[in-house]
Amino acid sequence: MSGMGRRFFLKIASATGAAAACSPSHAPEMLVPLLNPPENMVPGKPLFYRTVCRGCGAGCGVTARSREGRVVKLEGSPDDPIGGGALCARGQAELQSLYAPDRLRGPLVRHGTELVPVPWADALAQVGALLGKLRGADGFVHGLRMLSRCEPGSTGAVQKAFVSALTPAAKARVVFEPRDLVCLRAANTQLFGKAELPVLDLSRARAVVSFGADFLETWLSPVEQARTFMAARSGADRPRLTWVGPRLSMSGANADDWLRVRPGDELQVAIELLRWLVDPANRVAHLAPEAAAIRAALPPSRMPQGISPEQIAHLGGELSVRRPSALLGPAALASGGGGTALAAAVQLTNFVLGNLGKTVLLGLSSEEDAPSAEEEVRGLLEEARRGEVKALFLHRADPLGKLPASARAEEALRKVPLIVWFGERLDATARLAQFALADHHALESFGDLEPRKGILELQQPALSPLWDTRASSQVLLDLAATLALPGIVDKDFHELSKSRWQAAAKALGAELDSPHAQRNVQARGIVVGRALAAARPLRLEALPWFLGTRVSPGDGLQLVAFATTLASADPEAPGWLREVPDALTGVSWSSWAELSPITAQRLGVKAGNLLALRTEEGATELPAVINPALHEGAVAVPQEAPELRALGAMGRAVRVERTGKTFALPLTGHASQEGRDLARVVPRDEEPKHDHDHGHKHERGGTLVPPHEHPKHRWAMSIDLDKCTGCQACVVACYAENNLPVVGPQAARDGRLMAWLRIQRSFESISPAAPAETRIAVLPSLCQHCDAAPCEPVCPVYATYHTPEGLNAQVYNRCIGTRYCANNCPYDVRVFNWADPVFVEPLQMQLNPDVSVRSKGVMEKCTFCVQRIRYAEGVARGEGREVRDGEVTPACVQTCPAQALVFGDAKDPQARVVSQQQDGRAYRLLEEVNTLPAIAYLARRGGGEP
Amino acid sequence: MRRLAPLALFLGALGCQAAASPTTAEAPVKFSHKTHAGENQIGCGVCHPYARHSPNAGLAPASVCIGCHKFVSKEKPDVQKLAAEFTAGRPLTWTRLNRVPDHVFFSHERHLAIGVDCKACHGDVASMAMDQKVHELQMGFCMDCHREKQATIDCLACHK
Amino acid sequence: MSVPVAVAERMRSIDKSAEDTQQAPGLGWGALVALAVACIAIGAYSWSLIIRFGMQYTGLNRPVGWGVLITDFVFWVGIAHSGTLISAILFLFRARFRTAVYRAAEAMTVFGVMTAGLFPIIHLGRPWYAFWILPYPNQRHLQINFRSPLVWDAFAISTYFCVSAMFLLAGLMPDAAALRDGSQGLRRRFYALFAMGWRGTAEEWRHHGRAYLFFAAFATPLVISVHSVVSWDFAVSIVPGWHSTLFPPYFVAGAILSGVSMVITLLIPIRRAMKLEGLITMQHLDMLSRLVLLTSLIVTYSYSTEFLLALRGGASPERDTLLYRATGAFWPLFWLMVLGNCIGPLFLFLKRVRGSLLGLFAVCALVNVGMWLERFNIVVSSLEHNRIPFDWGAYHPRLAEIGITVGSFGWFFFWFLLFLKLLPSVSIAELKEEAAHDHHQEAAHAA
Amino acid sequence: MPREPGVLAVFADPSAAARAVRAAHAAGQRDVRAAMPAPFPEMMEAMAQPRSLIGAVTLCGAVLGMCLGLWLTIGTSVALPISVGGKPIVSLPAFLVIVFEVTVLVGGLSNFLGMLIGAYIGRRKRFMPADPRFLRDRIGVFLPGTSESARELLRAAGAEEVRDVA
Repeated sequence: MSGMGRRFFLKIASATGAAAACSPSHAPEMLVPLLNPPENMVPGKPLFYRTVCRGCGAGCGVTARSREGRVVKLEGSPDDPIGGGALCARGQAELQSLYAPDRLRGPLVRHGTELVPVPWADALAQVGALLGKLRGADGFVHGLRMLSRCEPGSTGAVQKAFVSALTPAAKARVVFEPRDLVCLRAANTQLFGKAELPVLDLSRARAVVSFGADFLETWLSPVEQARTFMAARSGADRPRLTWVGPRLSMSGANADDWLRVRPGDELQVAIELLRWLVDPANRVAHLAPEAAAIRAALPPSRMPQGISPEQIAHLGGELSVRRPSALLGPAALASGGGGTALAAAVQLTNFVLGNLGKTVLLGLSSEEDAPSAEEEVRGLLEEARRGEVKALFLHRADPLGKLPASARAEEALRKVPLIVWFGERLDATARLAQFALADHHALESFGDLEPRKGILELQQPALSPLWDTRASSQVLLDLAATLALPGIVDKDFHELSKSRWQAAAKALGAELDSPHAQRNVQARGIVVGRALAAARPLRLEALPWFLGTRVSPGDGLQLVAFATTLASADPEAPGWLREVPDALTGVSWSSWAELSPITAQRLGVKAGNLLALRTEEGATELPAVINPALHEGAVAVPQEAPELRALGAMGRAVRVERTGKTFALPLTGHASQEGRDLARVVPRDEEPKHDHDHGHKHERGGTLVPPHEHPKHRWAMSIDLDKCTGCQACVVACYAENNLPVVGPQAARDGRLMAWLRIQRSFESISPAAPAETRIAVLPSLCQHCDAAPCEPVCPVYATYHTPEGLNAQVYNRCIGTRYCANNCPYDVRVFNWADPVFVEPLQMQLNPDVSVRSKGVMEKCTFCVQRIRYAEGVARGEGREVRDGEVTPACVQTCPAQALVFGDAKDPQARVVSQQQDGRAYRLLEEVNTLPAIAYLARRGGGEP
Repeated sequence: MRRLAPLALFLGALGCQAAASPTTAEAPVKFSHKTHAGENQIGCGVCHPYARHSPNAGLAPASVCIGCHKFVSKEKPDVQKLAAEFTAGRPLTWTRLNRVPDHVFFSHERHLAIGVDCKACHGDVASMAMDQKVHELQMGFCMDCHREKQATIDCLACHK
Repeated sequence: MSVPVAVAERMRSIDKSAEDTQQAPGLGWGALVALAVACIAIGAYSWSLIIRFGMQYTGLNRPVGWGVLITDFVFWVGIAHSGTLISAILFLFRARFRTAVYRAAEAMTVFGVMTAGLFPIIHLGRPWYAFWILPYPNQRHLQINFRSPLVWDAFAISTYFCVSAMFLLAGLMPDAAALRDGSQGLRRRFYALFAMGWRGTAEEWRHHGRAYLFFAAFATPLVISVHSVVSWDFAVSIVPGWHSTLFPPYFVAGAILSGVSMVITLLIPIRRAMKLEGLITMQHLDMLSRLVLLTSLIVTYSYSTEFLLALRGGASPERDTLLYRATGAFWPLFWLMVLGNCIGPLFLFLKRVRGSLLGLFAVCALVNVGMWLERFNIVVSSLEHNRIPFDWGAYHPRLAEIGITVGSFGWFFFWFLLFLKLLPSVSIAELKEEAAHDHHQEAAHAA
Repeated sequence: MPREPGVLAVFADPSAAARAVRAAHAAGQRDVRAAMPAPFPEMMEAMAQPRSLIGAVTLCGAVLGMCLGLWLTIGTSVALPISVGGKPIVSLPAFLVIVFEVTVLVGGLSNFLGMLIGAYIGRRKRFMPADPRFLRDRIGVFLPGTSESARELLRAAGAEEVRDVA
């Protein structure tokens, strides 16, 4: 990447930025050839780089598609066993954080109250000098601390070396992961003596019980879990999913049963379930020998409110026969004794049922850089408050912004004389720092990562840095050099990380002798070795410790903090995640508080009313949203909501009052499908068997004119509603691939979101009598590419028509914007450009050069990613062969973690999509209007019987 | 229908299909295709390296020019200017002569692959001392050829 | 020699009253024109906003792609329907009450179409490409889609405009000639323009008579076709609440209803302001009001059929949509429409109401409101509740749309006011013919 | 227009004028010309003119329009065959709407032009002295060729005034 300087990108950016698709620019264009052409970069052709996603801890492998030196799209790396080629919504959105307009463009230093730009040399010199001053005679900086996010790789290693070289104090470096599953770690420590998280293999699970763990969307390693679980689900013996908790998350929406309990009662359910299982009277076979001991330690029985012994027995019976199973929990933000106890109960049940080592694997989570316990973080702040912390290094850690207000982080941090902060975008904490040192984005930096045992991921830059940033580890190495720190020899972080990953790779049995072999590893970006789950003995002495803890939830409303797939509520999240509405509630661009219909009625609250929430920790105001899938004892707030900090952790008692004010909530999507049976469910027993006519039934539906020919291909798709989790990864992928503009909250309120593909959620069988019966159906809705498309004949200028390959084409530059097509589309999938799109510099660098940027006044819609079809066809033509099945994948299909979407050529009898469309569950949307769509939906199956 | 070409052109212009672009380009240095492609028989691919395997033809990087002009006709003032700019690390800026609107996805690769001659669209550059635009690269121009050669006239072939 | 003079007397008095309408305009007229121009300015500014910043200045959204602008379009096309109907069909039926009123009605038609024709352009996302909807040879080898009802519209509306305009001009020729010879200077040249060299010779009358007959013969099916085509904009689609074979007759009746009511609402003040009571008599108005009553009954029938068809036979999107139309967000508008189009006209059964200018005016004004609302309800409520409940949405007009609507009224009345002052708003020649006829009747009686 | 000599009579009453015309015809004067503010039925009757040929013109126009419409719709659809909504390239039912409109349009135009041209030729070919009154309240009857009998005849019919036109 020698020839490519920052200017080079900006140049190309400005060229692309000028892309006003539908009206050619009249000014004569200038051509600026490169001085030296960068090798292997061909303008107009994509380059692919392998690296790793740092969006969350899961560490999915990523393929970054780059055009003219700018990354335009992220996709999962097929070689990666974790992501398995898929990527979640947040992974997709990493791209927008790379091009975030408010990213730091260079280092800043405090000047009075301001943070002002400063050259790197000066910044380093000043930090060095200040550290020098703080250094005692022993060469140590007593009271130097470091707070960093989890860095299981070279970065972490450098930080540790740096800190330990500067201070003798143990635990001087604290790993700050506010979203970490602390309870699960704590429970594992108690029961099995190791602070670790399990790795799940749900493909073998025949029953899954989740105690509020949003495992298909946000919990632990969601992409992997969605894939494995849905793989199992599509099998003959469909595993049952039971959801235990006060609120259906999107994972809960996929459950077959819902044990609807008061917040906090999950623990009680877990204990009663455990009791039932270990009770000899129920004769559960093949239990762990410790069962008797556990039974002895169990507290006296107390049925949780609203749960009958029969339900427990039913669930217990199911688990006793459906082996192996997997019990998951608790939710991410469940903290305190209750959470840990629940986690322990869950793990204990897994142990008793022998799930450990089969579906719930211990001993695989990376031992490197495990997140510190909550106490350590609070301890650090306490030290600071006492003024014992002299210098604090922060690496992508924002205690001020992420910890509850009760932690009084600000007060503590203000006491610290020297704060050096590393990160990309100024956060709350950075605003208190003396030095804010701009770090590379993950896609700009080298590094290595061991997300779990047996897997080594290489972090490799997919483009050269956009701004004047530096890798934080490099900065630390430079500082070490200036301070002549003992024991730190490396000068260059790239070299260091290289030697480290090569060593690690060798350990994993990778073959690295020749440069060629090395290049192969780098090209794959990942090394997978063998790692076996460890069998862990149960520490019986731990039983009384947690079975003793009793939590009795109060009777009033309780706070439930839940994780959302997207981040509508997070003001720091990239535009895509804020704009795409939360699948369950339909809210975008705002945080909110959910009430059950019953509670809302009791308080006389309507959606959009501003509520005053008060806990013993503090108070805040949030707009109300009515959620039929919520227990009346709960008030649910998304964990990304900044307002949550004031209220404190989960399980707090909340007082809710109306403020009388209303808030214009950007809320989209009607709650019910009004009995129109769009998202269908087939009860398991009635499930029709494979019949090969069914797929074509609709084509026999009478048409006046003979169906037209598709000479070569007829592109088609199938969507399995039994697999779709509603995670919206496809939606964000579509935004990224097709240059969809982010239009903001007002447009959302006006109903003018630009999404081509939407997850249509509907609450079913809502009755105040039986709220536990509430079910959620999701229906991915995109252009159906009909054979007899109603939108086509009404266009006066042929701007939309049926291509020979069966696509419903939209020619933007021919469209004059009558909007008749949109009116006449029975599926409402056509999107109109109400205004010219705005891509704030440098976001326009993300635009896909293969897709027109649409101007105001034209209609647009899903194209089945025709540009990707053309690309695949081009590749095939180049190799002188036909396009293979599965070679063409629209962005949505490519990124679907659950692999619910299948795309292919309906004229190829071997194609997967054909067999899918002929499945017994296949049906077309709105068959009565006889539009002969190219998309077949596979009805969701009712739960299997135990 | 085509007999009404003047009217068509007028309305075409109204429809702003004709981007008002220059018909001859003033170059930063006096570059002559006549000398290079004509007299010295340098193939197009030498200076337009990507044409055969990419949608974009690409334009000679200064390094390529220098590659020859290190030795060839160093005395010419324009060559010296070029060398100066190159050593100063300043790229030359050329005026674009042939362009299609941003909503047109033309691929040099595809057209060269089926043996379309560069002349067909760019005219006989080998005989041009001063570059000039030979064809208004408008949709009609493409359509004529596509119809003639029975190539696809599916809109999505060029518009995405 | 008393008898012949009397005939001449009558003719002269007709000329006289016609010329009186052409006297220098008063202050009131000037004020009205100024008001109209102001409205046009408002409309123009509103449109400029939409052109510059896109449709975001309207209240439209997903799923409601059409709103007030299309409502206005259909409304004005409807207004444009009375003229040719009164003129052509009544001419074929030899209905004598037509004579006094048809000129004003025809003018209304022409200006109505001129107004309606603007809206399909205004509501485009990219109005500067509106001409793409016309078939013209272009270097891009592109054609237009003759299957699209919008293309049918373009053809129907422009045809209707041309034919109505020619019909109006044909009728104007003799009258303009008559006024031409009575005036001097600029005015004379202006009339000469419309007279097209008319001299009143038997030769000319010979051709004129035939031509006029054929115009009537053409215009009659045209009137029916134009609003049928407009109705197909909706009926050809598959939107619940639009997709109905009932629409063409339903819309034509509605158009005539709105058109005739508009004629009455305009004639009542005009005959007062221009002292035409002698020519446009109560009997004329009475006839027109019967027409209103008739068409209103047809419209009422259509409404009920529409609902009955949707309501019988179980749950269906159509049913939901129509129920929503009657009970949903816009229920007051729906019932106001029923009041205006169905209940109000029933009062015309009473001779007292038909006889009183005030009553007549009130009923017809209410019909005008009702007919606008009818189109609004059809366009908006159907789109708000389309087939996918997830997308059920709401539409609220924004200032720009209202501004453009106001502008359209300004535009219409601007031309109409000019017409009143510059051209005879009654058919002089035909009135003379009648005068002679009446006179001989009376003479016969006398004898 | 070529002035012709003749006798011009001015009538105030259509029936009187009609009487004059009939009398002239009876007297073997086939070529009678008249001008009047409105087409008074008895007058037009008395004139007994041949029926206008406009009908034929208009019919031709209409037929031409129909062909034009068919050519336009079918021709363009075949020239750029684009498949929309699974409908055939030549979807006649839809095209008929256009065909009808174009038929009426061209028919109407030819009708209008036919009338103008007819009237123009009428004025050109058959001289009739101009007089503003003939457009307002008087009927003029003109007999080409001056003869005493003609004057007599007109006076007898009840003309207000009779004068020779040289």
